[in-house]
Amino acid sequence: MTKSASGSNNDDIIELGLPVNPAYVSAARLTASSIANRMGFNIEDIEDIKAAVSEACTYLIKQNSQNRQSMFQIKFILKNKFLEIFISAKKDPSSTDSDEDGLGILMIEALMDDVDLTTPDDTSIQIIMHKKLR
Amino acid sequence: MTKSASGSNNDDIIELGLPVNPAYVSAARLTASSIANRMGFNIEDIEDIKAAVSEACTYLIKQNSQNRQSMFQIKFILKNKFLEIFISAKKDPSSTDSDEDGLGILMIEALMDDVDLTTPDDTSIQIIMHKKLR
Amino acid sequence: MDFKLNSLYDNTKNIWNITIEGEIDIYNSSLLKEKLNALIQEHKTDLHINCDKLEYIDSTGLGSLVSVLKKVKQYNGNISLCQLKPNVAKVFKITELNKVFVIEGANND
Amino acid sequence: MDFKLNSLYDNTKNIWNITIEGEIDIYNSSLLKEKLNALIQEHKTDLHINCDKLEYIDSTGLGSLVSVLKKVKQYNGNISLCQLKPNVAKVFKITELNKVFVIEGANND
Ligand SMILES: Nc1ncnc2c1ncn2[C@@H]1O[C@H](COP(=O)(O)OP(=O)(O)O)[C@@H](O)[C@H]1O
Ligand SMILES: Nc1ncnc2c1ncn2[C@@H]1O[C@H](COP(=O)(O)OP(=O)(O)O)[C@@H](O)[C@H]1O
Repeated sequence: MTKSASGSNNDDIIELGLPVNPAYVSAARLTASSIANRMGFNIEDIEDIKAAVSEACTYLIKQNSQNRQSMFQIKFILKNKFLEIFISAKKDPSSTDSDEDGLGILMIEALMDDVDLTTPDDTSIQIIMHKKLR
Repeated sequence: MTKSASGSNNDDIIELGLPVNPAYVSAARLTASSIANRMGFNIEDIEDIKAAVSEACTYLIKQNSQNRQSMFQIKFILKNKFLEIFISAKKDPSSTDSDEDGLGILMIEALMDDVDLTTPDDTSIQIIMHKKLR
Repeated sequence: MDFKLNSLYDNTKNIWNITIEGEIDIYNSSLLKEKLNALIQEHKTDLHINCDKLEYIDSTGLGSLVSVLKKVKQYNGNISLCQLKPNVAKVFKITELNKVFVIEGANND
Repeated sequence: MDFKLNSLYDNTKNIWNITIEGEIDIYNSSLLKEKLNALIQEHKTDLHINCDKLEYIDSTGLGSLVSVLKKVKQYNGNISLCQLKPNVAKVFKITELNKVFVIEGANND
């Protein structure tokens, strides 16, 4: 679906809430891939978006090992020329990055056009990423 | 993933919000299929759940033809022995079922173990469906 | 997640040989109807549809097929479908459309 | 959405021929490590991994492979991967792990 096919000038928004649990990362990945497909991204970009969403979820799971009851919030926003994705979850107050976690973030940076990791407050982390429609 | 693999006694809940737009029905279908897979359903049951979610979205789109800005809310709840799915959206006050819409509901009834169509109020419709884990 | 339709007119048998690949749902089922209607405008013959690579069809896709079948019946033609995947065969069965279309040979891969 | 690993020990060449199918992520990457470690306990040889049907691998899956490679290097062995799909080849490239593993032949289907 191209922007004009949606028949609207507003941004399309898709929201997904998932348990912070390794079992559901594949669901996040598949949903991301399906949305990117509909938004008209090419195959390589769809794979990039899929992998970036997966790595972001994995990163957040590692920062939140003590609390499997909490939820990811994933929000996909189709802007005029790019897809914006927000992924957030609670973090353990004590968590710190290990080397391996850095690999995931490095991959997201290579796969997406823009990535931002923020801690809105001491108890949560948000990853924001952009991918341009080409 | 079986219930015990989630490492918790609480129900796992997945929530998906999508624009009420035919372009996103495939995303709902794919997400449902991925979740059902993780919950340990067999291939035939996964296909049934996928088709039932798709038909429910399609039914709601047809009841909501005037308002493409509104959202579907889809909620998947893994209970002990079954998957419960809630799908709701706004409806047009004027909408009535056509014969063809009835086909979709008939299909959901054949595919799932239990289906309930409710109108919590005059402006929205909710479809609730169950599928037992075998 | 879209569908692809290939068609080849068989001169000697006077039939349309058609393959449909992918997924048909409310997003693209009207396109399916248009494409099939265009074929029967060109040659008023039977339609043989190979569904080997049809991964999914929903109630609106079935509606499109029924709509085309009505037109095909007008010239005493028929629509047959073969190589249906189990999930596709199932929707024809539960809607009893397996009694309306000619369904040949399953695909159990 | 899980993965399947098949392995066959080649007696004459003294190598493990392995195929991995499916998707590897944080849910199952520790299982990948366990399965490969079991193989090199049995025969301390090179691992040849065919990735023809590997649809996806994430950072934790790469971490598992690196962990196994460290053990393989201890006996002067190696791990080679062939027939990588474009998206899988890409994650090896962006992490520069294509310089650490032997990557042979692409899969551009
Ligand atoms: N944590 C979040 N989760 C989901 N959506 C968010 C989050 N933060 C911001 N957004 C959404 O992103 C959009 C832009 O956010 P914002 O950062 O305020 O934009 P800008 O910096 O462009 O003003 C808004 O529609 C908002 O709802
Ligand atoms: N419209 C809805 N959308 C999403 N979830 C819902 C909706 N209605 C009920 N639920 C959820 O379903 C669960 C059970 O709902 P309810 O109908 O109150 O259960 P019961 O009839 O078993 O008491 C609750 O967790 C509730 O959050």
